[in-house]
Amino acid sequence: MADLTVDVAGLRLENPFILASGVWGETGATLARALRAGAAAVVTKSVGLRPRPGYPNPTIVEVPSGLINSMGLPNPGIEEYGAEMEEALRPGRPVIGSIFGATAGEFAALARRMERWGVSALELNLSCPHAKGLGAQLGQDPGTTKRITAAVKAAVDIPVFVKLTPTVASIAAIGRAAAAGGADALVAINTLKAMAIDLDLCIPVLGHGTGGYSGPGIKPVGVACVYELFKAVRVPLIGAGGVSTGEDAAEYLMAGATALEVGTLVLRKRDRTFRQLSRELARFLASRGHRSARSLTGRAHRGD
Amino acid sequence: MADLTVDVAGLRLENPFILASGVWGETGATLARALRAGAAAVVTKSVGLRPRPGYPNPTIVEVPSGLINSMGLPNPGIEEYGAEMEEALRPGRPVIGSIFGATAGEFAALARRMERWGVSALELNLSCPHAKGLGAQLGQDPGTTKRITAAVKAAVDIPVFVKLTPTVASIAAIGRAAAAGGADALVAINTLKAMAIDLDLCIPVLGHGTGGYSGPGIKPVGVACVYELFKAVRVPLIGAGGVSTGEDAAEYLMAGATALEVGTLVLRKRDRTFRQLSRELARFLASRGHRSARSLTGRAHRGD
Amino acid sequence: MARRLTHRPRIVTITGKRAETPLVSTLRWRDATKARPGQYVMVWVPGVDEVPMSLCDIGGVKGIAVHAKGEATSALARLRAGDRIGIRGPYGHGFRHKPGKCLVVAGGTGIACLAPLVEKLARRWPRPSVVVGARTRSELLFVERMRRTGAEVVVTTDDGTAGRKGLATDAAYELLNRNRYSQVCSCGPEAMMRVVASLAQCQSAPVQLSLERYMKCGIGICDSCAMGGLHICVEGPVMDSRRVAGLPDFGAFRRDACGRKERM
Amino acid sequence: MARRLTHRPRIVTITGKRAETPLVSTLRWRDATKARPGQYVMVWVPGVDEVPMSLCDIGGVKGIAVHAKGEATSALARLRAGDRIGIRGPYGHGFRHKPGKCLVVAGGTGIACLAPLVEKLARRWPRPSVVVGARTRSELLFVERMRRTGAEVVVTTDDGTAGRKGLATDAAYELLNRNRYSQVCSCGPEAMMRVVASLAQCQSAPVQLSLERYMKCGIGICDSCAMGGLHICVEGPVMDSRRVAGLPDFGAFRRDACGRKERM
Ligand SMILES: Cc1cc2nc3c(=O)[nH]c(=O)nc-3n(C[C@H](O)[C@H](O)[C@H](O)COP(=O)(O)OP(=O)(O)OC[C@H]3O[C@@H](n4cnc5c(N)ncnc54)[C@H](O)[C@@H]3O)c2cc1C
Ligand SMILES: Cc1cc2nc3c(=O)[nH]c(=O)nc-3n(C[C@H](O)[C@H](O)[C@H](O)COP(=O)(O)OP(=O)(O)OC[C@H]3O[C@@H](n4cnc5c(N)ncnc54)[C@H](O)[C@@H]3O)c2cc1C
Ligand SMILES: Cc1cc2nc3c(=O)[nH]c(=O)nc-3n(C[C@H](O)[C@H](O)[C@H](O)COP(=O)(O)O)c2cc1C
Ligand SMILES: Cc1cc2nc3c(=O)[nH]c(=O)nc-3n(C[C@H](O)[C@H](O)[C@H](O)COP(=O)(O)O)c2cc1C
Ligand code: FES
Ligand code: FES
Repeated sequence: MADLTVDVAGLRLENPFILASGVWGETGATLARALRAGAAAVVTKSVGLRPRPGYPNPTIVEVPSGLINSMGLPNPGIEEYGAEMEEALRPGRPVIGSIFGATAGEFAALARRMERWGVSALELNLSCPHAKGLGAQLGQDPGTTKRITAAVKAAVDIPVFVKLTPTVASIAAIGRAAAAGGADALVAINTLKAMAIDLDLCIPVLGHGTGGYSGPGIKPVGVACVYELFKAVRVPLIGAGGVSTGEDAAEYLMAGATALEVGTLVLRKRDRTFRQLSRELARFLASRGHRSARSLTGRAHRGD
Repeated sequence: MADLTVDVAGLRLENPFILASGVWGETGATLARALRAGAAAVVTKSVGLRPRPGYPNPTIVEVPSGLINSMGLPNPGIEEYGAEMEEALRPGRPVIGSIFGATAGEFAALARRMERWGVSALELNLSCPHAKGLGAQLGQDPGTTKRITAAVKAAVDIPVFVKLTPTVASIAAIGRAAAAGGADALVAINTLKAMAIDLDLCIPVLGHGTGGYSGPGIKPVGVACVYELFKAVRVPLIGAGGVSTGEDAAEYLMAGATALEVGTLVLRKRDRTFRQLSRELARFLASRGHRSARSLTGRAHRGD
Repeated sequence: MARRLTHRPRIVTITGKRAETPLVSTLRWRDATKARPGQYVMVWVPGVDEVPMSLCDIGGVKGIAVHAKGEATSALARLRAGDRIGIRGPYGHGFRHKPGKCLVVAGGTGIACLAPLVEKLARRWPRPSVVVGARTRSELLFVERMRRTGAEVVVTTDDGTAGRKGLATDAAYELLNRNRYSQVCSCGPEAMMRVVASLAQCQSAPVQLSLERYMKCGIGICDSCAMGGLHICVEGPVMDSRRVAGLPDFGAFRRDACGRKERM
Repeated sequence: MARRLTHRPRIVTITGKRAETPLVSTLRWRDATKARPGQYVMVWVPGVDEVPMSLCDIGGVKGIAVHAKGEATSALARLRAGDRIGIRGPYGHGFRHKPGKCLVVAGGTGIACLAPLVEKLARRWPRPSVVVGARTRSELLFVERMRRTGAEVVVTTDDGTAGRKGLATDAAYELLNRNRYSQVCSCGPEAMMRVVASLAQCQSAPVQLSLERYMKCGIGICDSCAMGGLHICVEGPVMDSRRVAGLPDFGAFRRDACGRKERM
């Protein structure tokens, strides 16, 4: 059987599949459930300094090729999240702490707290497409990206991942800035800004108007981003966006990813998500004579 | 029967459906075919100063929710295109000339030529996602967008449309720049940068590597862009991206569009594309008691 | 023309509106979707909010019983026939009904999700027993509706203004002593359901409880309704009491829109 | 696991390769897709190009006859059994065959797309007539294969090194005078096909011609193969001669990769 283990910036993972931030991640018990269901690691919901209720419902709407969500970064605040982390850590697998803030100082403070709560790595949300002054609005600027990354790196000893938005002129430029700031890995992509309008009521379905588009429809964009980042930087990449089958995972790996984050698929597959992906990827590797998931990383660049 | 006529920057259209650039548009006879098949207007293939063969094949690959193309702006050059225009103009409906160049001067020269060939309006391609130093690489910068738009406006008397890329931090900022340059209408969106990798050969399918993603999978992104532009500028908007049914068209209209460009749908519907869209939109309008397509424009903003 | 998407609100027009109690009104609309007793829908009040509501009618006409307590429910209660709302669902697990005599214990608006179950059960023998409890006479909901089913209906009010004075659990205790039940179904405050579940243990009848938690997505991904790693929106709202009993939050904690835990 | 996409190359392994003439080799692969005589595929030579090729074998083993003339075709001709290529299609309209006697006129590699048709036609009565023309003996393709079908085969070479000296159209003229044909099918240089079409007019037999134009997408959207508003990739490559005759470019102009018109 093909070897599925991978290593991302020192994190040894049993398989390349990580639960993406914001799905199943508001409570520690659900994170633990994902780990027990075969996720090699999980990313917490993005957590900020203070409790935040998020945007008004509806916060989710289906489109033919995915979902649009405008959760609006609801979270209980970093202090309360400590209790969730206790539960999340119980299965003994890596938990990655996602954080968001408005300034480099906020990010550093959150990072220190998350480190104390026991996460194995941090993920900086510089990419949420619908929160004013947060997320993508920071991560669209190379200077800000570098500054925040450097501030967090200086504040903690654990690896720091930076999660990028595809809604920029050049994701390679942002990736280089994050790498220059000391990022240990880059995660691409967060959701694309999108919207759905109700045709009977003639108003946007989501309470917030626009939201973030995830699921199968964004995979071609995510693969291109990972491919471009692989050419631009020398840090490991975590692919995300529409991973729904082992073959999708293989495509991201070939583009340059070392591991994958998976979100929207959990809607359809629930607890089967991660074991099924591992099984499918293993079957893919075996059928094509590849010995390991690792060996696929960046394969599509061989001819460059 | 509901009134489908619309007016875009002085162009009176029998229905809101326009053939998008690059689909069926390399030759004048095919543009005429689209007009005879019910398109209210057509946009030519993007034409440059000199003949250009485009990128190596494969230049097109299907994905589950659309197509990725890397045609690479093939065109016979503006001089030869005059002969095509003669044929395109035969049905007597508006032909919109799409042009691309590397500098404001090139755009102005092309615009003058297109005007001489008899187009009713110009569309500036500041948005092709895969051509170096052209298209999106210009349209991602507000200053360049404004400068090129202004140069073309100064060169011609016909309306000037600017076609925008969604691959920017803020499409509203680019839209405002185009409007400040004098754009008479904005077209949103061009394709999203994307890619597909062959899982057997472990190489990108497209000869050029990355390409532009079109079709149903990009509609939620296009609708959000039109919605944001409607809030940002006071010029008419032409929606594009994944329009496949009359309901899709209605959604774009409600978001703020006055007319629609349609590309990828032509793959499946051929000559039926435009009449079917008109029929479906008319049926939608009638079923919801709307009197005209026009009356839908911007409806989703009423509650703002 | 386009394919119907499961997780997208479909717009329906309210065909009927009735004030059932000073605080509770029912809204009804035509809707051919299949539903089981105990399932809920996400109700979009345009421009206001989208909130979970149990279906109190599950046939070709669907209905909800709205207890106006905040912005969304008050907006819902202000709607009239002809107004439009958006509906996603029915979602979640409803009540499974097995052959045999059933005890139904409802507290407050809890009767809303139990009413369709009683109507279903009462069509066959043996007739079910139904406890309808409320704080006071004016808050009693669906008592006539329950009587019409032919079920044995026991009404309780905390203040004795109607039926028996006392708690619904008191009546449940007596019924459990008097009859043999092959299952117990309950919906109401968690403190009440906790008692119902422990009372029923002596008869070793399986107990199904309908839970309420803060819901956003309704489809098991946002985690806002999570209790001990289970999503009430998908794995509930109706759950077996043995499963519920293992959840430390049951009867003790709930979460707010931020995901903060708060004492009930 | 994922659904097969129609317009995405599927990777096949070449199972057989044969040099048919000094310039033409055939490549074969196993492929269960349904195909009709006259259809073509888009052949992806990884790292090089993707080019249209008529199918010269349309059964469970598919084949193409490659005339090496440029980068892509030379790369194809260098491939060997075991090598992999990508295939999209079969695409386009093939030959419709009606009952009755058929005249088939092939010039050069044009016989590649006609061979499967002849094999199909020869299985029933009346036997078809086939003209196989080439400039010289060494460039003659599939003559033996055509003879084996039982069809009446007439070979012509421009220089008389094999068969009749002269043009394929000369032989076609004689056959048309000698026999009554209910249809004529032809593939080869457009100048030749133009003559075939006008010769056949006297018999008022419908004529089907297989055209070649510069193709990129193969699916009727990029417009690079357009002729008078028709897409040869979709509405062709096989078309009725009456339709073709109306196209001003036929036999006169073609377009290059830029879409520039050039004299043939
Ligand atoms: C499965 C389920 C079925 C329900 N069935 C009914 C019913 O049949 N009839 C009925 O009147 N009520 C029902 N509710 C409760 C109803 O959803 C809330 O009362 C309503 O959402 C309150 O919204 P508001 O804006 O009016 O009040 P707010 O002022 O916003 O809040 C009032 C209280 O309602 C709770 N609440 C607010 N929003 C939500 C939400 N999105 N999800 C859950 N709780 C929320 C809050 O915790 C708060 O304590 C049900 C809830 C669930 C989870
Ligand atoms: C429907 C159809 C069926 C064909 N069937 C066969 C066949 O069975 N056997 C065979 O050997 N050839 C066939 N061809 C022609 C073949 O596609 C071209 O010879 C080939 O593409 C040349 O590529 P190259 O790189 O080798 O040559 P290049 O050096 O690139 O060009 C040589 C010539 O081929 C033409 N050509 C180049 N690329 C294309 C293209 N993408 N589409 C069409 N023409 C092109 C050019 O106009 C040029 O004149 C067919 C073409 C079409 C349209
Ligand atoms: C409901 C929902 C909530 C999300 N919340 C967050 C979040 O809090 N922080 C974040 O970085 N990404 C968030 N995301 C984005 C995902 O982590 C992921 O990047 C994206 O959904 C693409 O992956 P997918 O297509 O597998 O879902 C959220 C996605 C969804 C669907
Ligand atoms: C094959 C193809 C070629 C295209 N070429 C051009 C082009 O030359 N210029 C341009 O502005 N847009 C071009 N586009 C983009 C379309 O005009 C349109 O903006 C995009 O495809 C989104 O619309 P759709 O989803 O309806 O196809 C092309 C699209 C396709 C599919
Ligand atoms: S409401 Fe989102 S997971 Fe239950
Ligand atoms: S090859 Fe693209 S339209 Fe025919």
